[in-house]
Amino acid sequence: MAQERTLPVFDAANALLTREDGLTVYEDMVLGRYFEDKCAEMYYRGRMFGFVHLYNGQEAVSSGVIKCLRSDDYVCSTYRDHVHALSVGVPANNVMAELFGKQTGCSKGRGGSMHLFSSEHNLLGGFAFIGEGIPVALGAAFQSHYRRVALGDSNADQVTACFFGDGTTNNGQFFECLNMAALWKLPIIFVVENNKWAIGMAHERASSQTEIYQKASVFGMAGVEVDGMDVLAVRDAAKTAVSRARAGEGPTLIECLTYRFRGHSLADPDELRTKEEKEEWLSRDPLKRFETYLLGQKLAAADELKAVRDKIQAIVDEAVTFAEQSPEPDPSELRSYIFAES
Amino acid sequence: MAQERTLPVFDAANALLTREDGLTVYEDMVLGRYFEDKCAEMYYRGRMFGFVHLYNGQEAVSSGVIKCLRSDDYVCSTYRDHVHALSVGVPANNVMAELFGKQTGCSKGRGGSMHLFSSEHNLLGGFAFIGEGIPVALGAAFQSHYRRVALGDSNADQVTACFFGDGTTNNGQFFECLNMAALWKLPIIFVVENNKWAIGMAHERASSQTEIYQKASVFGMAGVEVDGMDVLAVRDAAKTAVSRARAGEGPTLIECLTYRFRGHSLADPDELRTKEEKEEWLSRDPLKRFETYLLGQKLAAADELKAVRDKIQAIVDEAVTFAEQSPEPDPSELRSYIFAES
Amino acid sequence: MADTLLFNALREAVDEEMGRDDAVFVLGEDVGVYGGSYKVTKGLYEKYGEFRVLDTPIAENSFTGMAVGAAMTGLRPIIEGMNMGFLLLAFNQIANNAGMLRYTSGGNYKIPMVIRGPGGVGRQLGAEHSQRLEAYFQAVPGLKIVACSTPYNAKGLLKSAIRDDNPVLFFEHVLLYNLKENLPEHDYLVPLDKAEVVRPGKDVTILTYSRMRHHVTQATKKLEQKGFDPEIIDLISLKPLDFETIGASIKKTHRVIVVEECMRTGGIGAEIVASINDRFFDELDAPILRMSSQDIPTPYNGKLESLTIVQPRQIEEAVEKMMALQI
Amino acid sequence: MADTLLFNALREAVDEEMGRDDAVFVLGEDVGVYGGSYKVTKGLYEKYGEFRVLDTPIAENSFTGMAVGAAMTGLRPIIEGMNMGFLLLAFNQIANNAGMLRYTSGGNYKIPMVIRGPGGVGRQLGAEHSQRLEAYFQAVPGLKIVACSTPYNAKGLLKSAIRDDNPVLFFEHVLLYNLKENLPEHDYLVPLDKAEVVRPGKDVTILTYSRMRHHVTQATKKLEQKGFDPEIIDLISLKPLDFETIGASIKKTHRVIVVEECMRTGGIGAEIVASINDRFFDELDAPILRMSSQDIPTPYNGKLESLTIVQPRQIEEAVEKMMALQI
Ligand SMILES: Cc1ncc(C[n+]2csc(CCOP(=O)(O)OP(=O)(O)O)c2C)c(N)n1
Ligand SMILES: Cc1ncc(C[n+]2csc(CCOP(=O)(O)OP(=O)(O)O)c2C)c(N)n1
Ligand SMILES: [Mg+2]
Ligand SMILES: [Mg+2]
Repeated sequence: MAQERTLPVFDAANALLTREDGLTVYEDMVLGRYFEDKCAEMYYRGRMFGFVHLYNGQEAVSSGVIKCLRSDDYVCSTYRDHVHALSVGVPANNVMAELFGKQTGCSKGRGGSMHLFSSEHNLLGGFAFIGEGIPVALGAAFQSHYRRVALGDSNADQVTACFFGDGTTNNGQFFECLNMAALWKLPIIFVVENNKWAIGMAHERASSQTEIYQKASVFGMAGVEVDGMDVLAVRDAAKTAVSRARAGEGPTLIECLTYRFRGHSLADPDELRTKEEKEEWLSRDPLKRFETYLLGQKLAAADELKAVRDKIQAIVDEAVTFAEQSPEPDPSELRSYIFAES
Repeated sequence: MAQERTLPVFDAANALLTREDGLTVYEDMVLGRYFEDKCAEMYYRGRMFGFVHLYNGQEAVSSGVIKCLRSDDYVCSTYRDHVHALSVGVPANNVMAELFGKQTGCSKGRGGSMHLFSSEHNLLGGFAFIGEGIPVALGAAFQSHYRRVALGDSNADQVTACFFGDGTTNNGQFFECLNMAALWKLPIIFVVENNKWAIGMAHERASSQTEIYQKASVFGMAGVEVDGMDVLAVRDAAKTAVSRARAGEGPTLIECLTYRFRGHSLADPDELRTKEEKEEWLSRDPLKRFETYLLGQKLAAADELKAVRDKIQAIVDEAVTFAEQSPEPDPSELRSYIFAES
Repeated sequence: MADTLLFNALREAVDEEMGRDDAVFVLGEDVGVYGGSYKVTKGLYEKYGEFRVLDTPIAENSFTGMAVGAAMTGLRPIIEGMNMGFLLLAFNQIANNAGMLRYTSGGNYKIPMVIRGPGGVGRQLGAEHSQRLEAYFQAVPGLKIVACSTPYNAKGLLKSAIRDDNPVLFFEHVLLYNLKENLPEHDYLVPLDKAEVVRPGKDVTILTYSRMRHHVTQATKKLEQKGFDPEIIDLISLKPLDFETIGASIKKTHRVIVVEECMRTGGIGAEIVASINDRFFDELDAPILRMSSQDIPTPYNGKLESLTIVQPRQIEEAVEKMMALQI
Repeated sequence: MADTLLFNALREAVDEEMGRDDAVFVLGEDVGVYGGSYKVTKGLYEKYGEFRVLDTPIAENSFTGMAVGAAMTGLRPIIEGMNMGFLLLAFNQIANNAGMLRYTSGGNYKIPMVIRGPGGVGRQLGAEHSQRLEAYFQAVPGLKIVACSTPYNAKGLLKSAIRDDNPVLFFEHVLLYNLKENLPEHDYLVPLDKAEVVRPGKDVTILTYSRMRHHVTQATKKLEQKGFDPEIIDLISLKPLDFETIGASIKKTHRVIVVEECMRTGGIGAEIVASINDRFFDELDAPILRMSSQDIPTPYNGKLESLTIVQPRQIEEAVEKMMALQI
């Protein structure tokens, strides 16, 4: 196990979190966690197939960033996309139905776990190939910029948040897009979820310089590192980045130091990460930490939080029922959606 | 015209150039210059075809780097490859014959201007697509490292020099390879010939941060900038980089600030670069500068230098004769060289 | 009215469509200030500004993906591949995202984009600059693939491609930019999915596209003098193929020659022959003759280069031979 | 002797060749410490060390180009594509440099390298992880393309590919890794360019490869009971095709069915049909039947997914129908 990086400390006193926002964020994090736990259960029960990558442990990143976006902002994800989809507002029903391959799924059962889409929620997609979502996200940001600058639409101030992992930052598309984003001052936030591993490849064995946020500097871009297990720290960094982007001041790279509590995918034996390392990170569970914060700050009472958890559990259970009862795609529609009809 | 970067000043007193080395370098630079001038003439006379990219103005880079390599080191080039091939020792006859498409060409007339190869001289090739030579060069460097480290061959200390332009540094392969080179400490030197333009694209319109040598820093790699119009400065930086690589201490990125005295290729109308800019750079002609140095240091007398120029002129003229008199490839050998016979 | 050069016909198409719809924009290397390597975007940067005619860094995969993202969110990008071969670097974005994303998203997004530029074997440009990517891309689902061949169809097809709501790979040929033709003054479109009957005839159906159309018409001049009457069809749409036009012709001539510039293995011709076999086998009086480029990276040497591609003389002989066989 | 699983047969091939020649090395994502996503390199990192079993960053284009450079300078790299689809990102290096560089260099360099990994449609892996890249790469000159289908041929072919002095694209199938077979104890090679006659027969020639071989043999069990006698040929070499074996069979059966997992348009089947048309048209008593996957990005839903690929039942019916036609 490599020497852990010192996590930057965020002073929670700076958070200025309202009770309402606190509960929104909490609910979102619980939803992410419970949804994924349910997926694991369903996968092992043979209800869902293919490669399924869970997000447990990283909830502070999705909730911290996406819950400070506007509903007309854009979000772009990877194969580890369930929780981003939920944070963005895709109903749990439709995400679960997608994982069950049903017609009611957000991708009509055609996409599956690694390909969640919702144009209604400006979810640009889950992208199954490493790095390929980054240029697509850049395109959404370019589009906002184009409307604002080339077409003079002052309402076009949407921001795009693009999520990806540490391993992805060794891929050329990452650098190509940092350059273009900075060059044209596009309204985009690159959110690196540095969970220390790319499947079985430890970050320090793959990157000659492991501090990813620093890479922004050589593109003249703002880069920050945050404790990715602290939703308030993530949220604070995201807010700064969002206002910068919204104001037309350009992109930001946010490196969130985080950890996944499960294997790479549900098919991964997860034999390489040490018990020590796992325990160390488990002890920083972002959900527990945020719970403690809410209670400590008296932003919510224990029974209120329990009520949230119960509500979410019901939503997740209902999602399974919904998914199970939903129809399969009609075989006669096998060829739908290949081309758009003009 | 963008603000010119301040050229780093190299103190020629540090050069410690012997008379012999001085003459070798001078001869190489003259060869590069005269050869290219002859190519322009031949192209306009319809003796060579396709895209032909000349190197005039950048000679200090090729001669400065390659003339301090060993004959068993490797060199990798781009479509602007004639002069690298000459510096590496491919006879002018065979380079010119290649440009004439003859069987005696270094690529047997199959490659042409953008595809010069010579396994005998460890010239890994001219590569016509942007960036694609960088990974190939990395592979040659990996090979040396592999023989030394994995196979324990202590003689395997060859260094690879990889040349490419400023525009190429916005391509993903550049970054991917910097990372791998630094990660594995490969014996490679990345030589960026920053001539300020990528065809009609000014460097500052393509790169959000124009100081290319700085990009090395975020890979934990040494990066230096040098006056690419001063062969002694280039040579000095190259020597340091070569010894570092040879000693197993890893790669270096050298950014040479230089300029091409002609259009991008012989088909380029070259209408975008200002007269002012061209004149400023023409006044720094690396060949004239080095001539002045040699004379000033009394390393060579004027008539000696003239003798070199005459000799080279004869070599270049002879190359044309050789190329013209050489046979075309035999049509019956159209299908040779597709596959190697084991 | 003066004749229009093919590259200008393309420029007019882009200009007219940009004027008509401000979601249309161009991106690529040197499309702006430089005006495009083959002048297809000349003057448009000055007219539409730096964002609607966007000079990109040399990062094909990423700017192609960027175009996909822009198309998903409502713009209508036109990518210029300075040479189509360079888009090998963008294969992933073209195949996975331009081609497949609409399906994979269950119809959530459409991707109206055009990827255009010069392909084909030029004059001694060497192997890497002489590629025929239509062969490499033809198996990718979700893409439309079109090849233009005259100023008239170039303009009308490009306008249709820009208006289409799907990704269209639009192939020009590096040696055809200076063809001239008198174009209509009025706005016109040419449908993307219709083959063009270049010359009606009854003896043999010659299926071809892009520059080879001109090799075929050249050969036909000689053949006419000898009394042959071939039907020449320019496929225009390489994917999907227009089997209505192709079938009607085969039912008339019962003989087929395919002339393509692709390499033989896995070329467009392979699919044509296989499809005709699927659909019109019983109509054939002779095996289809497939005339393709050789399976060789294009050599620089001019003589070798010309040996790799089909020459008019060979087409002439092939028709004569096929007709002799049958009489 | 115990049966060997296909992935272990591949591992043995790699291990034996690494032991035989220290220029052979493996590179790719998670091939080392992790042992490979499908365990093909399990234990080799421990045995040969970090440079001979090299874990790479996720940079397909660059590590493929790196392998080309290493091959040019005397090593013999084996690239593992964790999933062959990921090599779309390396298309440029595979096509321009692995495929064409030897020719373009006029024979200066040879490029002995193997690019191997799982392709094909698995179980609900979604469109991007269900690709059949053999179709996309078949038109690239200078590449050899091979598909294995049993533990025996997997091992023997991989060893031959490693020893070959040319770039070989070596396709495994994601659903065949657990096939079992009793392998010879001695060292053996299987030639890269020879098709395998899986079952001799006289009624109809079925040309297939990779996983579809097993769909065909499954269908054949039923067909045998009904008294049919098909000849099954596993192509093994997808480029070049082994026309000797194919031709001999056609001259016997005069009927051909192609069963492939590629999408129809531009698939391997297209080239097979076109080539048979070129060479053996007069031997055919019926049009060749081309059975391919549908031209659709592979849907996640299991039922839709299975509708996109050819099922044994369809092969059975096709043979019956073809035989009925002819009697
Ligand atoms: C182009 C491509 N190459 C390889 C893969 C296989 N792959 C899937 S996830 C993964 C690791 C990614 O690690 P990271 O970026 O750190 O994200 P994480 O999974 O840790 O969230 C790899 C190599 C892929 N999907 N696409
Ligand atoms: C992949 C690819 N994209 C685009 C091109 C076209 N092209 C050739 S040279 C060039 C500019 C390169 O500029 P730079 O790297 O600065 O090198 P220079 O020509 O100035 O030496 C471009 C865009 C190419 N050859 N390959
Ligand atoms: Mg990770
Ligand atoms: Mg330049």
